[in-house]
Amino acid sequence: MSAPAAPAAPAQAEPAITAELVASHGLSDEEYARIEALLGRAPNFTELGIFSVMWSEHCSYKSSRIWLKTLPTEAPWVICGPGENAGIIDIGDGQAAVFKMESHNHPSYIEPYQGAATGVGGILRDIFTMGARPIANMNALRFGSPDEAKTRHLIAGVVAGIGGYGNCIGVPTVGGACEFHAAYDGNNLVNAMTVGVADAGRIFYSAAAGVGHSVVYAGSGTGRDGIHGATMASAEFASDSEAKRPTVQVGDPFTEKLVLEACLELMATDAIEAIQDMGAAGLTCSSVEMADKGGTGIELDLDRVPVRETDMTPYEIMLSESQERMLMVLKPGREEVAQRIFDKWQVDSAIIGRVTDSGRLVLKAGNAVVGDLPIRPLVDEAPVYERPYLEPAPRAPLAPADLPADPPPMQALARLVGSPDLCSKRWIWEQYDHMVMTDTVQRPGGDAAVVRVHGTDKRLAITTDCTPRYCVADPKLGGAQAVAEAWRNLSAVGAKPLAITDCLNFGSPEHPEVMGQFVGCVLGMGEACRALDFPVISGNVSFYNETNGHPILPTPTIGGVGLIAGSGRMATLAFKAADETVLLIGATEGHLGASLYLRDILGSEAGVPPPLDLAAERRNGDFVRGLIERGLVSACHDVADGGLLVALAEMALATCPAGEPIGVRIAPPAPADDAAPLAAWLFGEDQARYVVSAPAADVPTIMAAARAADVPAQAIGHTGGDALTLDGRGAISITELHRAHEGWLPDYMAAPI
Amino acid sequence: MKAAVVVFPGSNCDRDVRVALEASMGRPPAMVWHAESTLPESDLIVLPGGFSYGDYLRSGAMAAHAPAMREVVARAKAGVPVLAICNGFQIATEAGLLPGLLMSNASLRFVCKDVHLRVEHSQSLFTDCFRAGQVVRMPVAHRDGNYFAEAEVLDALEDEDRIAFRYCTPAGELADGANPNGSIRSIAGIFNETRTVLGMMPHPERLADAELGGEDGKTMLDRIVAALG
Amino acid sequence: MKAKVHITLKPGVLDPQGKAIGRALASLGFSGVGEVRQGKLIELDLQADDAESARVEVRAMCDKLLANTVIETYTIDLEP
Amino acid sequence: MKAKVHITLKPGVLDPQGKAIGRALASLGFSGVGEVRQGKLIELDLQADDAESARVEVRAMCDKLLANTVIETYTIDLEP
Ligand SMILES: Nc1ncnc2c1ncn2[C@@H]1O[C@H](COP(=O)(O)OP(=O)(O)O)[C@@H](O)[C@H]1O
Ligand SMILES: [Mg+2]
Repeated sequence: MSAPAAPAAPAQAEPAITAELVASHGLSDEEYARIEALLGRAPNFTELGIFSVMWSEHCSYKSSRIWLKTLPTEAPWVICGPGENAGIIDIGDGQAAVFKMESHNHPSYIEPYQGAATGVGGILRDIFTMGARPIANMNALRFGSPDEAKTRHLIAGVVAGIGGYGNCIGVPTVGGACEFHAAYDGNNLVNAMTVGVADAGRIFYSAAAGVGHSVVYAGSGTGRDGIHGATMASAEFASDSEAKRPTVQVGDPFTEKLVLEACLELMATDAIEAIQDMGAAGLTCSSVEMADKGGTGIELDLDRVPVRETDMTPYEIMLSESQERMLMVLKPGREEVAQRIFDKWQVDSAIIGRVTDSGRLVLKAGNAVVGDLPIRPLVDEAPVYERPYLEPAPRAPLAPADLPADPPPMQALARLVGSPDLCSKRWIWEQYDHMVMTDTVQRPGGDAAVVRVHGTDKRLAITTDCTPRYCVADPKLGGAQAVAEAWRNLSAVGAKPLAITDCLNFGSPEHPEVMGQFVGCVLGMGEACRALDFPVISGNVSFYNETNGHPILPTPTIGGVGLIAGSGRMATLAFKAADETVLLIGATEGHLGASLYLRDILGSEAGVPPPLDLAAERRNGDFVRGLIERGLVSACHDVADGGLLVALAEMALATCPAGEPIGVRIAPPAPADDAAPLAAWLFGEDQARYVVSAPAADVPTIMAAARAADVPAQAIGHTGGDALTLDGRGAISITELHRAHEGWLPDYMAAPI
Repeated sequence: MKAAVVVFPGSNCDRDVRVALEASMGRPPAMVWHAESTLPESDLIVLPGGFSYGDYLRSGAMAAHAPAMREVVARAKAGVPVLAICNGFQIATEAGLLPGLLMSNASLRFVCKDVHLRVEHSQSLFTDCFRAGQVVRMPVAHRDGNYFAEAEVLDALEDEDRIAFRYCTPAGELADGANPNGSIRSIAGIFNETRTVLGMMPHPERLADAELGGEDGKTMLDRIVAALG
Repeated sequence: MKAKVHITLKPGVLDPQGKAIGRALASLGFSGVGEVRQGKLIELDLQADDAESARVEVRAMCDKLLANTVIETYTIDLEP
Repeated sequence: MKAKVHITLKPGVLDPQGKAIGRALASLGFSGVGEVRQGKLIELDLQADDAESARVEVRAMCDKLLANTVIETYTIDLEP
């Protein structure tokens, strides 16, 4: 078969294809040679641009693909796993939950407000593209050291941007995470997750079918913004990255709200054959993926694409990352219905092409063909790299002798709850509308957010988790722990964990150490997902989070979703009454390695993270969920960062907003010869543990059930009083802890930016 | 009793208020698209919260010119009760139904949280479920909720008992720390001259369901519905 | 023709944005900054070709939509 | 001395507000309005008495705080 004739040169003069031009598109010599071989000729400028974005790390997953394939993606309740705009699970009664997480790290560093805002806009589109109404947003944030000059500016902008977009569109932002570490200086992370609900029988996919059917563009006009956003997300920052600034996009949440309502209304009419949002790499990626999935071709008339700037070239139109745009294939004869609905919502739309059977992407402008590429190679022949990787050398366990003397526990506790990582993030979530849609039944501040599935008595629990200090110490364990912690947080509110999405944030995959972290984390995640029946149904990889050779901590953020159905009972972490028994579920050996206490109080990041026993994890979590379902516990909280004492403090602190705080008194274990030091019992981060409170009368039932389930459980104290008291070791007032806990972030942000 | 909720491009609490009203009324209110130039027969008109036109230019400014608003203003003049919540309040001031306007929060940040409100005047369709001086709890969620009017206007509002709610501490005291947005004289809601139009920044529909953490909003909506038959 | 509309708050009207900017400037070490006021600048491309009718038109836009004359005043600059 | 800072979006940067205003004007019956862009106008009272140093100072304020130079540009007018 001979290659088709090369397309005509477009009206405007275009740069000649030179080695420099190829390199500036982020393509290696081998990659370019491969393109020429595939085409049987040299690409023109537009075609080169298209290859460069399709083959970028961001779109092609060329460094991560072979490893992502190892993750488990199936379960009986999974309707759609990775590969579509978002993953889908069955939540019963003919309903489905649709969710995904995305990173917008690089744009958020360059322009925090707009970068974060457009990140939210993008993930929302991924959800409603599938026919789901978005019902909750989450955001997982990591910033550099609070002492770094730029950190405050980044926090202010990112938080305002996430709120600015989500609040305007009217989807509640119900939770997230926000932590700090100097490794994120210059590379903050903004991971945004959206959960939507759809009719399981009315889900929309992206495979373009139906030769001759109209390809319709809807939404904002195309401008020159964001050109090469995808390649920017595929290159590490050099100190001159400020020069890349013009690629920033501005979000328009008002338009997105109209596009959202128009799309959902159109979807209800059965006019849509296939639909896809225009995200990274814009019109290129959306049209190529639609045609590839459908095994068809697409012909686009670029003169008909709505543009908002004059003299846009085919290259610019194809590569623009302007926001709030959708691409769809209509069923025959439905063009008018679509037009009417888009007009009602004041959304611009245009028929810009048609589906063909050629297997090619054909671009026309000014009556000439300006690009003509085979679809399959753009996707399937994208390079796949088996990057060399180095497993990190195992760390030495912490020897007790290495530890400096412990400060008094109450003093350490006050410092911990008022530290950047553990302090209340109220300053953030009060800037997010977390109540709109009036289904938020657990607001931010708990282990997982809980939202009702509108009009039913089912609820979805949602959490995001990751402990990067474990991931850097032991990637495999860290990856597994992130999954286990998400599972645990869902169990702690009484939800049955169903599936996860992820956002894998790492440095440059071209560095074997970083690649080793990536491989370890993914393998660990897979292991935990299998052990916990908690498959991965969507996700995203963000590499090149490093500046001048300093990578971020490996940060595989996990977004977990669970379901509360049946009994409908859920738990919250606030103590409910005085004189209840406080129980610790799970085994405690006292692991301080890589703990927050060690880092923030003793000043060391050494040691190995606590071991993870996935069978115990499952046993303990199932047990706790059972207690909640039976209505046996009045409060429940998992034990995580900061260990037992911090968990107890958080349960007492959560009582403050309601009025008089409820304190707690516990008895530390009697010192035995071989027992861990007290600090290890109080602050160690042993996994698979929960604290619950229950009326004394129910304790025998709980203990018996624990014995039957082979789950360690011990009564450690009682609720009551206005302090956290450690028998024989002092007490601290809850009001004082509250001040420390609530104070840090607002005080920090009050300083000039 | 019949109610109508006007929906503008960018409204996003229209469904919330519909759900809460339906719970009180036993049947759904009519949802009226902003482009309609006639309103159905209604005993109550609600302007819901959200971000009409993205809050671009000035919040409420563009929605105030919607065809449906001409009709709302005419009905309000004729005595039909209008409940304007959050963005609805902003629209009502821009449309001249209520005096003053809502500026950026003093913090310049969006704020979403439960606040305490002191009921300033209970002799109205909207507030007679409460006692004057009673403290109730409702959420706010806005970036432009900082009420402003000139001194003469404020004095007149006070003299005529047209201040419906003020932000306060749980104990009912006025304090800077209890004012979430810097509103002048801690104003959270005001009436028109006949107390048939109420504009308020807090969202009664968000605490109209025990599972959401409170029912002060339900008390209010139930009473309005009962009074209107 | 191009019209530039400057919209500013009337004197006496509280300006939270201006106040916040003033505070931020002071805390950044810019001393000697007195009052700060923030207004809007709206630029319009017009098809009108005579300045007089353009001005009338833009004034109408301001009164109807662009400015809230309860608290704002405006000035119009026309550029050919 | 008084400084007026005009802050506008760089050409090519999407202006959602301007777009919405343009549509609203059209639906209010103002025809013939082309592109609409919305910017900011910041007025500062300054203690400086020589224009040159005032300009340097205000430029620093713009770069540091008033303008977001990633997407905005500014011009400064000084009035005695
Ligand atoms: N960026 C954020 N946005 C909204 N909520 C947040 C954010 N960061 C933290 N939170 C909330 O603060 C609470 C504590 O967060 P975290 O310590 O990460 O919880 P956990 O340890 O249970 O995973 C959670 O309810 C979380 O949703
Ligand atoms: Mg937790």
